[in-house]
Amino acid sequence: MNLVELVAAGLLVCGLFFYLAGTVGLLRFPDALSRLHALTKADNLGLMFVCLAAALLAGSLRAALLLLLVWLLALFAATVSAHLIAQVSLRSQGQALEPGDEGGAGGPADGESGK
Amino acid sequence: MNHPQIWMLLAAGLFGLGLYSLLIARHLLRQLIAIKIMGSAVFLILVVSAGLLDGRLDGIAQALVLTGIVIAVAAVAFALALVVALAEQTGAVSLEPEDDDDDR
Amino acid sequence: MTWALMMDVSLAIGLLFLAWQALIGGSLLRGIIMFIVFGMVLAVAWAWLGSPDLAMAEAAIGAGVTGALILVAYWRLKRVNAVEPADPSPLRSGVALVVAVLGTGLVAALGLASVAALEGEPVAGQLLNEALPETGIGNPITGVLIIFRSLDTLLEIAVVLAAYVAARAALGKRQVDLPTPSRDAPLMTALVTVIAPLAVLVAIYLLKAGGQIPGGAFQASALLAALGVMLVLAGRLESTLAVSLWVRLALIVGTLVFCLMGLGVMLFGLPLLAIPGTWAVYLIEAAMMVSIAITLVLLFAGSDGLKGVGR
Amino acid sequence: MIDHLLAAAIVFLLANLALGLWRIWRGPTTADRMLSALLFGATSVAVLILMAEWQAIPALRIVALLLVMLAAIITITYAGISRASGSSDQPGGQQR
Repeated sequence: MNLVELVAAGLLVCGLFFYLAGTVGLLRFPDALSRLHALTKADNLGLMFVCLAAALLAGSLRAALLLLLVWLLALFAATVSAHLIAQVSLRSQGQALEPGDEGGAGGPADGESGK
Repeated sequence: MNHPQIWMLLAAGLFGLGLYSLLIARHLLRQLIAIKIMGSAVFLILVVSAGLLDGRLDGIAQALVLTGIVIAVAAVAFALALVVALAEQTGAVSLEPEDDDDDR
Repeated sequence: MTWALMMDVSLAIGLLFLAWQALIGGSLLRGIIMFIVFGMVLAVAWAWLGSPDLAMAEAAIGAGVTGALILVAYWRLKRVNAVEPADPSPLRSGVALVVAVLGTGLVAALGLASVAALEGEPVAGQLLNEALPETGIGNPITGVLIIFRSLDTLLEIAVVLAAYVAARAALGKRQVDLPTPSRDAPLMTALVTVIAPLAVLVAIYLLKAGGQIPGGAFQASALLAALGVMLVLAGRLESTLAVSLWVRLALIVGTLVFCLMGLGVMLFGLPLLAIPGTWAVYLIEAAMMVSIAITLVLLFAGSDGLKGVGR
Repeated sequence: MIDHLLAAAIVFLLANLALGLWRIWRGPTTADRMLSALLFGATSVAVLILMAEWQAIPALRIVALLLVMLAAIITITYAGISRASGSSDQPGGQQR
């Protein structure tokens, strides 16, 4: 195992650690907003380390740029997604906006929290 | 794909699950998802049964499945249009009468 | 236990679990989300099986566009307050279980038998690999789609077009509403500004690269269709009933170019649907990409046309 | 050596996904389920990137790029639906 591979391995392990942290947050945190917070941040950091490791292993500028693009896009998409999901979550925390919307559909029962 | 048997068993399992759900589900959307999953099982069988050539998947099977994926989405869109039209005109999302369950 | 076996087993178990969750029990919305996740994992499975082409198509169409279609249909059904059907009777479940078990057994037996029968190299694939270098196309899948099985592909885009016509007929001449509410979300504009040009760029790259490496018209159109769906949902494209000549032309250009090319070569003494050169492959692929993408977006929007919306 | 590490990392990420499944299964709100779809997007991307190195198939990087866009599209659709229908969650979907 040469030096580059060693560095890549280290980065990879870092990345996996952040993925694990994100999942632990997803499972353990008490409400949707904190879970959102844990997941979107930790996972994107993990993805950065994974991309760095893969770019080192690939060893070509072209691949590295593509991986950079993937990471930036993921970061961006996660930002917007987190924002939208937070909006949805906040809204459903308050009162139901249009009560008429629910009952008739026969209760697809999204919130079977008792399950 | 070192173990094609595993993928064949997976395809059989997906097919069986889809078939079961297709038969018992009454909501048309659920039945549609069941058909889609059965379709995925068929795609898996098609690709895996074609075998490997120099360690790569058979190009012909891949091309057929690629065609199949695109046709499947068009068919799903058409089916959804029918479901929505049905619901708007009759208020039902099932093809069966509401009252008599046990007559078939 | 090797890594490869572990990958096979974990992907298989994951897919079975997701399919089970998508189909049986729970609320319908949860089932739909599980089905979308199933599509994502299936894309990873295709990648693992060694087919980037199928992984691309599955990610963009199998999970993305199909998922968005089913979610929007669910929303429309909720809006018309459709009556949800009751649970099936136990008798029926029993019969279905027997049928499903028999079906599973039959498929498993056939599948395992076909794997066991795979002794030598696949003949068709062998022939394909021998014939491919003459065509100047390096990607065997593009070769099959456009050159060797061109009639299949032609009929396939005709089927997609027919599905659009049929869906329009089913919904009638009226505006179908879409959930397009996230237009004022502050970050949405930024997302669209970044993703839209990038998606077009990647689609063109896929189209061009598809001659030699994984990629091609179907994958490119899948990506463009997914982009179109996003633009509709972000409120950047609005469905309209006004018929535009350009949209109509874009709908049929794939079929049209394919047919004209297929017939035109007969004037030069070539057989029906022969491909005169690699330029023709790229021409047909480009036309197909435009047609399939616009057809899928219009199927999603349930409309006759699309118009851009200013900010 | 590095091949083994890559393979182990991929299997680890898949196991990570399996844990995330629990949250979709459990809910309790639909937002949680979408959150897990986000997790699936982020993790599958990493799996594909690592697989591109392990199996030496560079095209898988493009697949990863497509998957990133796809996850964003699904979230936008979902957010649109739950917003346009007022509340997608039943009253029971409120959290503590």
